[in-house]
Amino acid sequence: MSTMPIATTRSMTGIPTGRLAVWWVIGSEIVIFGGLLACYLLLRNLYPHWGESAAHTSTLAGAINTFVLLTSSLFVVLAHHAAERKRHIAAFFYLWLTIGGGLTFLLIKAFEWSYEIAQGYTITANLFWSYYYTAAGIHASHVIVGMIIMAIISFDVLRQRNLPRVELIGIYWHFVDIVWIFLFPLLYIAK
Amino acid sequence: MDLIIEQASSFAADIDMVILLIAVLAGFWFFLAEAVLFYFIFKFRQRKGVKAQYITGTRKEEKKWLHWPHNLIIVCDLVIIFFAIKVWYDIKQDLPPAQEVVQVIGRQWSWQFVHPGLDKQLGTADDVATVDELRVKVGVTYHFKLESRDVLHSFSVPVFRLKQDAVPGRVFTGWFTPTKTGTYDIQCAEMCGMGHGLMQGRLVIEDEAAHDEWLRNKAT
Amino acid sequence: MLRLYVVVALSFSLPVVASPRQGKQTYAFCAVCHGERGEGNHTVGAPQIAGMEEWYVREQLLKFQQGVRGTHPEDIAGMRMRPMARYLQNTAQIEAVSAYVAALPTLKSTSTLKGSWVKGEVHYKLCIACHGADGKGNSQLKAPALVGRSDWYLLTQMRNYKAGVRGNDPKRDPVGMTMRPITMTLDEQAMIDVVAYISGLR
Amino acid sequence: MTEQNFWQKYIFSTDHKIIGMQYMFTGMIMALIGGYFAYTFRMQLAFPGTEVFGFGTVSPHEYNSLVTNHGTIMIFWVAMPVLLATFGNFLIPLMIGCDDMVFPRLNRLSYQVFLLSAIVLVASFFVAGGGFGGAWTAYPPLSAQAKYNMTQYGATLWLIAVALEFVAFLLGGINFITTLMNSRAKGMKMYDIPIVLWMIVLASILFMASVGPLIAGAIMLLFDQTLGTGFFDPAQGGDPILWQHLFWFFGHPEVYVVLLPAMGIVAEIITVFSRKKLFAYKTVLYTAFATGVLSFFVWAHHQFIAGIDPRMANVFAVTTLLISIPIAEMLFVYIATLYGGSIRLTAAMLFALSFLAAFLIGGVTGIFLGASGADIYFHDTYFVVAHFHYTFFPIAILAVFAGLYYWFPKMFGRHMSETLGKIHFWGTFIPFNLIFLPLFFLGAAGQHRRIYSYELFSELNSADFQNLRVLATVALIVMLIFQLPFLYNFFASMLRGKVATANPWQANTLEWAAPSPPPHGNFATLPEVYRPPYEYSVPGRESDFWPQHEKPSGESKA
Amino acid sequence: MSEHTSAMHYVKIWAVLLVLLIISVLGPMLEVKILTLITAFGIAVVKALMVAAYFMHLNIEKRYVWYLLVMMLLVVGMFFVGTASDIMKPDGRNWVNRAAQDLRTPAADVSADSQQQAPTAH
Repeated sequence: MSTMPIATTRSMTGIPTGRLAVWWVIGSEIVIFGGLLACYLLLRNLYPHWGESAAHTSTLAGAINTFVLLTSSLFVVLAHHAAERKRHIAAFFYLWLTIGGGLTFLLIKAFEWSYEIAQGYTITANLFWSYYYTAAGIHASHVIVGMIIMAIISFDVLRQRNLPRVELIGIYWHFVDIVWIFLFPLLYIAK
Repeated sequence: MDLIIEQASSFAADIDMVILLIAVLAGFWFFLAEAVLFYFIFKFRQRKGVKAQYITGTRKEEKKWLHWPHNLIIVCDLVIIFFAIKVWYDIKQDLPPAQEVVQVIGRQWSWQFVHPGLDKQLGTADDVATVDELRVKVGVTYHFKLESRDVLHSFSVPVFRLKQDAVPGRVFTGWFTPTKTGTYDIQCAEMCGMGHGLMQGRLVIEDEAAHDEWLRNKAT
Repeated sequence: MLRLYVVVALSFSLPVVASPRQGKQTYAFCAVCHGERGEGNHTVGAPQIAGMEEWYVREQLLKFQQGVRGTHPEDIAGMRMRPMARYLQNTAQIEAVSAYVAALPTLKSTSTLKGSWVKGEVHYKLCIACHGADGKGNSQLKAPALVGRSDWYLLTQMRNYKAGVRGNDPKRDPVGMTMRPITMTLDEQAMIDVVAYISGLR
Repeated sequence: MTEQNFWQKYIFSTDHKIIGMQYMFTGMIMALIGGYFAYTFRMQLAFPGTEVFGFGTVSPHEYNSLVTNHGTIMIFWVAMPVLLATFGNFLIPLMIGCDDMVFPRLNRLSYQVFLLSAIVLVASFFVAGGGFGGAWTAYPPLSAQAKYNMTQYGATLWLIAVALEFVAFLLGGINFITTLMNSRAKGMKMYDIPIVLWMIVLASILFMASVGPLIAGAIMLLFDQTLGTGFFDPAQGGDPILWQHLFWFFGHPEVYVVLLPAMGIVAEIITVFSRKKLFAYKTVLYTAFATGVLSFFVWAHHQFIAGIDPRMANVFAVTTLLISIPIAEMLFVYIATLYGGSIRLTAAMLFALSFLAAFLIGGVTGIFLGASGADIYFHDTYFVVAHFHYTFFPIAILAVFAGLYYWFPKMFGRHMSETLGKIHFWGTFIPFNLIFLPLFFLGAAGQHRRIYSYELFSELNSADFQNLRVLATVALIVMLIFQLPFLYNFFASMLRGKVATANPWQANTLEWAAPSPPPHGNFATLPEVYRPPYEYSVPGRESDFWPQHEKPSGESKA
Repeated sequence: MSEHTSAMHYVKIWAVLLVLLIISVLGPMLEVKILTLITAFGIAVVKALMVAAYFMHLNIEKRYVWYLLVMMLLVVGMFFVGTASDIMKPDGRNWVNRAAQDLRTPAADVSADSQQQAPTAH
């Protein structure tokens, strides 16, 4: 079962197959997040008073989370850097730093959300909060998926197998980071 | 079209004209293409000793067989676009001034109509509200204010060639001028739940005297 | 063409006569809102109908069909019922479904309103003449049983009578007309109380 | 290759051919369900209120559910899996000359998600309240709130099933695109790729680009249903029209997602059976690209009267009519390909030609609906129903049958019976026209869609109209009966049919270079490509075909 | 592919990104509408491009990956443009979104008003 088909090793485009597929995954994710954020923007323009609701979000928590994700992005690119030089121990170490970054992100998110829910700003409070939780929730689910895949890959890396996959998960992780870079001003900063 | 279903509004004939125009233009291409298709199937059926020709379709004199129909279709399309948008503009976009206004409210699963009373003003005490029955005067230009109370409905009067969805939270304005008296169907054209297929209204077009008589009866 | 129609129609359809089987089949239409056991569904405004008297079901269906009920703009649930009733096209279907509903075992209605049972008993004196002290109704007087009906439904109908939404057509609904003056004497709280009293009747 | 047991070989296989078969058989089962639904509600329309054989009386609630799920099943669980996934999975590796898809396990996962979605959908018919009945477009607030649609669980399960199906096809699509881009045989350049592969991959790209907003929308609608949020509830500031945009932004490209593979299949078949080179290969590609791009600009013609701004409708009317140009040109190319050919009317070719003939009707009637002025009248009438059946039926049924008859020898190594195939063809094509031609007329007479019974509508309740409805229903039953020869032919030929050689149709493309049926790994030695795919009847050559993988023998062609 | 770049290179990019982040947080505190938009969204775009170019290595990736990603963004843009005339405005030619108009009046802000003011940080 584990023998790789010859098809996978071919590369007519000059991009390795795995990376090409990841680009297409990201392409399809762009339209998913793009569609959601387009809806949000349309209604945000219709309802200027959403700014009052947005004022209740914690810019500080959002900023810290941006920092955490940017830093984890740095770690994953360093992991890729190490993997390319076959320094698998370093790559493993950086991957787990990245996962730690993801965990920190989720923890901050959890505190932030529980505080907001305790304040009465639940997903049904009004439409702004619905979008807030939905957009951030879909993003958080991507963070979780990325962490799981990264954990699986990290053990492969430790056994010096599938080192190119570090780059693939890295690209995905950067994309998740970029989504957050846009969510942060949309949901937190714009009042 | 008017052979299948009556025309009872001022713009019904315009819509039928567009339909006829498309039927002629598109029908021409349709029959031409089908005729060529079947002729080719017949003409170039397999015969002993006759080998197929080698045509790449990349030389100029071959491509003209694509280019000419292509350009002609663009012309036909432009003609259709022009007339379609003109009719659309007259019916949906640019409303003539109203002589009277009726309110149409869609509900699961009935139509409610609010007619102006004898004072011809909507929103006064003598308004007449009915369910599943719309009464209008022939020859009078009406605006209708279309609303929905729950889900999407679509106010459709086939004899008027008129259709407009009702969306909860929104009010749509449209117009019609009845041109002949009679009793016709009003249908709901947007899936609105279990009773959608049974959501039927009646449209009564009558002359002014009969309409006023009906209003007077309702008032007492 | 016509012959084909007849042949196919015969092979796929059953003769149209009232039968228990037809009642059950027809009731499948009703069950979507009123429930398999006739228990009703408050969210869609469908009252509990299990065990309703056969004559009453038949009359109300006919009233819905003829537009005596369910044509007032304020009667939202009635307007949902009307197209459904109109779909029953022959008397056999109406007979069958009325019998089926009447044969459904009566259910205890759950109470959704808080009213004073004691005050309700006072007001209920108005109702006794027709609906009986036990609330079992009187078919001679065309007064339906009140026990076993949903309390929110009873309240809505009393409000409807009072506001002229139901029973304001002297020609086609003389029976409904008799309810109107009685409900006129009750205010909102009194109606809730009397419904509470009815819910307590066995 | 190690010996595999039944489960490894057929159920949890990673082989692209087996996965293609799995999609095909799942699609066939779903098609039977969808056909049964069609039969049931057509019977109700022809003989309102009577007991339908095999179902019982149809209540309005059940009727809506049947109509909704017929549409959903036929598009998402029949057309998509059979056209995209079956032919895509089966053909892509074979036609580009490699041993498998690039991600075999992702491929298996894609099918498993798809199977799960089908199971969820079927389960939704049996929960309390019954299957979802708010039309396949699922417009809120009807679809969002149980107090309106009365199918609390059915609506949610339906939505989850559709969302899972999208995920399955995203996974599959990534696989298709990557495989075609990266794993072509040596020497196969851009313009050496068979049209059908171009079409399947273009369709996958279209699907991927258009489905995103709807996936986001589906999550929003799911929250509306289950959590009580107000994304599409006007009372809370949401907007029902937003869903319509989200839906049709996907819904219209979706038409081309299934159309393009069907066009591709037909291109393969008419070139082989008329022994002709495809007329203007590049033009077909350009028109396909143009269709794909334009399909993102036309979606709101589904909403002309749904409450969009009338000024915006003008823009969409223009783009909609423009999209007729590439489609018409594509059909002209196919007809021109027949010119000067030597046409063999096999069952596959009959289906392919009937696709052209029938799709022309579908295309032409679309102009009535795209022209905004005429659409005011035709919108949501049976004219629309007849129109899209004249597009979807050729796409999902005629083209699929053409493909099955054509590739059956490659799939199973045996031939199907041509006689039964021709019986099946005429028994499908003639009743198909008899079903839907009357519906054009009824639609023009103002008969609306999704109506449970026309007995309440005095204008539509005439005996003549009722006869037309009966005619359509009877034709449907005849057509369903004529699928029995096909099913017999299909399964009997699989076991006992005439054994097929590697290249029974004398075709050029690479899949015919592999043995029939191809073993795991497909080719003994992976082929190389020397020429474009449609070099039939090249002058100066003895045989009238010239396979892509045949080494040039020194002599130069003219 | 990034053999010639050292780890320090990535750290530098990261430092620039952090500076941008701080600006985007501080920008809105000036309470100037235009400045908020520029600092918040302009910097978001710059940050995204930097991450894409240097961390995802799009700067040395094949050209058509850019085309692919930009195509997807254009598709979203098309959706936004086609939808805007209906959703983004409370009224239009011959229609009024009355529900939206009601909500746009400040008094109708559903829940937040009844709540006490939440602090912006915790």
